[in-house]
Amino acid sequence: MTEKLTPTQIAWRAAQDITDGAYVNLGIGLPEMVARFQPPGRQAIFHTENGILGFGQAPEPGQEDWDLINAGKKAVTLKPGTAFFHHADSFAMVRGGHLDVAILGAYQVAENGDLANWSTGPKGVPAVGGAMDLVHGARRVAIITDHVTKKGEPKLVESCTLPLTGVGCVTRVYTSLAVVDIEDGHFVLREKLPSISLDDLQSLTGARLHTPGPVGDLTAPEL
Amino acid sequence: MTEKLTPTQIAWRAAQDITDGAYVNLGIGLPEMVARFQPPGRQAIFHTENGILGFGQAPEPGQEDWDLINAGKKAVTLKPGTAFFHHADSFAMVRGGHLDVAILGAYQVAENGDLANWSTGPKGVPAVGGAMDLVHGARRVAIITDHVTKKGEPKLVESCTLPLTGVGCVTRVYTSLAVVDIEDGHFVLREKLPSISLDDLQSLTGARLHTPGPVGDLTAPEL
Amino acid sequence: MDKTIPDLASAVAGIEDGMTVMIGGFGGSGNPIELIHALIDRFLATGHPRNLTVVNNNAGNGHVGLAAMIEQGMVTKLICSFPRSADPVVFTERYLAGEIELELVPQGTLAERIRAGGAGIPAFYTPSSYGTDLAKGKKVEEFDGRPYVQERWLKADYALVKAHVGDRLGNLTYRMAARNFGPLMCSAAASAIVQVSRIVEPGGIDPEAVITPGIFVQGVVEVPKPVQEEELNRAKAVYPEVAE
Amino acid sequence: MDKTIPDLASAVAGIEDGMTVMIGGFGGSGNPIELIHALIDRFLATGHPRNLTVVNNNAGNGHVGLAAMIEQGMVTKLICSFPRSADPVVFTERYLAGEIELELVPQGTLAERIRAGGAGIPAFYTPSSYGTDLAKGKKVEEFDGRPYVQERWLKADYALVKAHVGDRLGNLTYRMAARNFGPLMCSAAASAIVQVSRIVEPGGIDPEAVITPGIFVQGVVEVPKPVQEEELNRAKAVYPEVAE
Repeated sequence: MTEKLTPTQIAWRAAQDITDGAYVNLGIGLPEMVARFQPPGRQAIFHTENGILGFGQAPEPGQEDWDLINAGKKAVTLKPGTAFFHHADSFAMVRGGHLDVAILGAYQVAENGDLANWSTGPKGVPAVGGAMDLVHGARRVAIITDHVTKKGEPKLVESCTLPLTGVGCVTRVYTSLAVVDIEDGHFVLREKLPSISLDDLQSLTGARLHTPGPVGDLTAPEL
Repeated sequence: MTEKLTPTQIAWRAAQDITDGAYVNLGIGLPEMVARFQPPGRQAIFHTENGILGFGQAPEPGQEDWDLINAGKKAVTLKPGTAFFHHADSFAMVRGGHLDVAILGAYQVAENGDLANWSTGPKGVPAVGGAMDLVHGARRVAIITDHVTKKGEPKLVESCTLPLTGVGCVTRVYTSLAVVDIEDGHFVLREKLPSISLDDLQSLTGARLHTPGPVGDLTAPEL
Repeated sequence: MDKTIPDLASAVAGIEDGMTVMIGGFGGSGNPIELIHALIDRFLATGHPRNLTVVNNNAGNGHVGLAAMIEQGMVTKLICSFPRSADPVVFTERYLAGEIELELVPQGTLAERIRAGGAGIPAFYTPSSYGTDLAKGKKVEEFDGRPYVQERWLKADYALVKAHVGDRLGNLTYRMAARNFGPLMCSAAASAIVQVSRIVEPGGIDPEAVITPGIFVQGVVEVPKPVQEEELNRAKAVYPEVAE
Repeated sequence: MDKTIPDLASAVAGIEDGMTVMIGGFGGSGNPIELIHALIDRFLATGHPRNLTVVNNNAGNGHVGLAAMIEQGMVTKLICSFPRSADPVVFTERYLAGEIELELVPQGTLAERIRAGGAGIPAFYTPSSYGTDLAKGKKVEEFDGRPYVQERWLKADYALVKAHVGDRLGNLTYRMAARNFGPLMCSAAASAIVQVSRIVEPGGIDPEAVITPGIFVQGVVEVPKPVQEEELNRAKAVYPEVAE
């Protein structure tokens, strides 16, 4: 079994690219963890679909106010400078291009930037939430995901076989093994774990990894 | 010269049809006067395009706050229950059908309900303001106007010759001589000054006045 | 003018079979639980209203509020963005059994369609859902070289909304993220019925702080200490406690 | 993050020749006079910016603010709904002389186009202007049997806006009807520059009372006692007092 980053470490890596003062939306689940790892001296402003900008961390257990939750329905807190607004204004922020970064999970990402992250097929109850709006609104749409599925199949693919969330929308993917940009319809490898060879990484990837420039070492602290 | 209602009396007559609690937008100029003549016991709630609902009368001279003006740029006052909002929300009220009545002036009204009230032709500087939105938003679009132009030409016509403000939008016209509804593409006479004969009124009107029902006396107090 | 309604039963009395009802709330916040339960009470007593189309962001949680409405069989169709929750068992069962219709709408599109309904905008274009299954059959138009999907306004016969403070003219404030869809739904419904924690005299709300101006509201009913759906579900509440 | 700008000259330094600038205000209220005059000062000193397209509800009044900008020849095109006022002499003369282009837009359509620009809606349909000269050449589509006109979003490089209180994150409140186009223009401009009467620390504005969330604002400059355009015009002010 290949050495790889834990989900927490992937979130940490993604957090390193968020600049001070950036407006950021974090998807439900793993992406929410990114908020914990803001580098010292940087403070992003977090947006949640349900009408809060600039909220703070989770409250202590027992201190929850259930009118003060994020899109994942988890309790959050106020910070100085928080603002409330209704859902249409919230998605004006999203769709209008006012967010600097949206970080989402993925089932599949294609080399042309297509994303599939909302449906695994016709079985069960479909649910989409705000993902289809986020992928077309934020200036950067970044994905954090394991490099392969639980069955070992590539999640970075030539073209998505699962129902799409958005077309040509992803700009960067942070995986358990690599950092990959999407440029001109190609996967461009930016960083990889030092312990994995390019060949091995390519064999776990469903489309060609381009390396027009230097490939850095992907590292993350123990977390 | 025919006896006729003064502009103030026309405004008074229009005010009699406004029910208690109605949401009303009054156009710039003569229509603004309607607010003065609300019948006892009735209180309409006035809307102005520039973002106020439920404002009060003009302040005493010298007491003006120039952040508190109506669409005619005249100073108004606060009343208990006033609300402020931005221009998009203001026209959501207008376009979304939330106003009960809009009362506007007119150059010409056609028997199909077309209104011309914003431009007398290509000369000069054109200006439209909120009229084109108001005529398609309010549940009732009423006009107050002299029955004829200063030159004595009919303002109620078969079809407008001046540039249109809206198509098929007017529901009632209060003139200096009559109250006329527009129904199924016809002028329907509801009231006329007792002193004018139907024939004389018809001769001052550019399209046929229908009288499917009784025609009441148009009366107004000395004002 | 006085838009206050004396009690919850009167507040929901006008909702008829087959109507479209928008219900505010997002996850466990902002749900007008007391209004919904009053409607369920009416249904249990009279068999009406039924065959409702409900618009809500979610599909109910646990066995209270919207989930309880679905459980009672009052809802024929649901228009929502995210019919999943911590405990979506009621909707899931009905849906998989083919007993309830689902119109799935991206969340931002849902919000904008409701706003459009209130603002007199019959249709608009959005980039959201372009190229996906949710855009199938919808008109696409290109603007400045980019494709967009045409979406239609959404209106309702009734909106049931939870606000915070209201006056008898219908002016409203909300509490934190419980605002969510409330202001939009008030504007898009022929009758917006709002439960508030406190009714004040006109002038009791700062005109600068009014979030929903009274023109969008038809009825206000006071529910001084509203329950929070999230707390009901954590307590595993079921409404009504003894179903008929 | 700190969006405060130390002085008016810095606040307007980024506006370049040929840009589209939205300017808040309605009639004599809400006009960012100090920002406009700082821009005129820059033009008088450097000859730039010029060839501006300005979006405003009106066309300026008297000889201050937007009217003074037009008088100095900085504006090539105006997009507005009502280019008349108590004293519209400056615009009127330029327009009749063919020296300034006018795009006349119904007021509600103007507001909605600006909102659409900020909200990522490239086009929408409105009943307003259907069948009139202002709809000529525009796409018409029928919905539910009624015809509507397609209108496009409106965006700008800059917005100059007058608000009331701001914090250094850009959160804003407005004062009464001076709110008018401000929140919309902030959202639709790549750079929204806002003059406020008072800058407070984050937390100094109630989160429920924020009208423009900071995400829509790029710069805030404090102008403690802003002049009111209406009062300047009643005093027959001319800017600059001695024109070069």
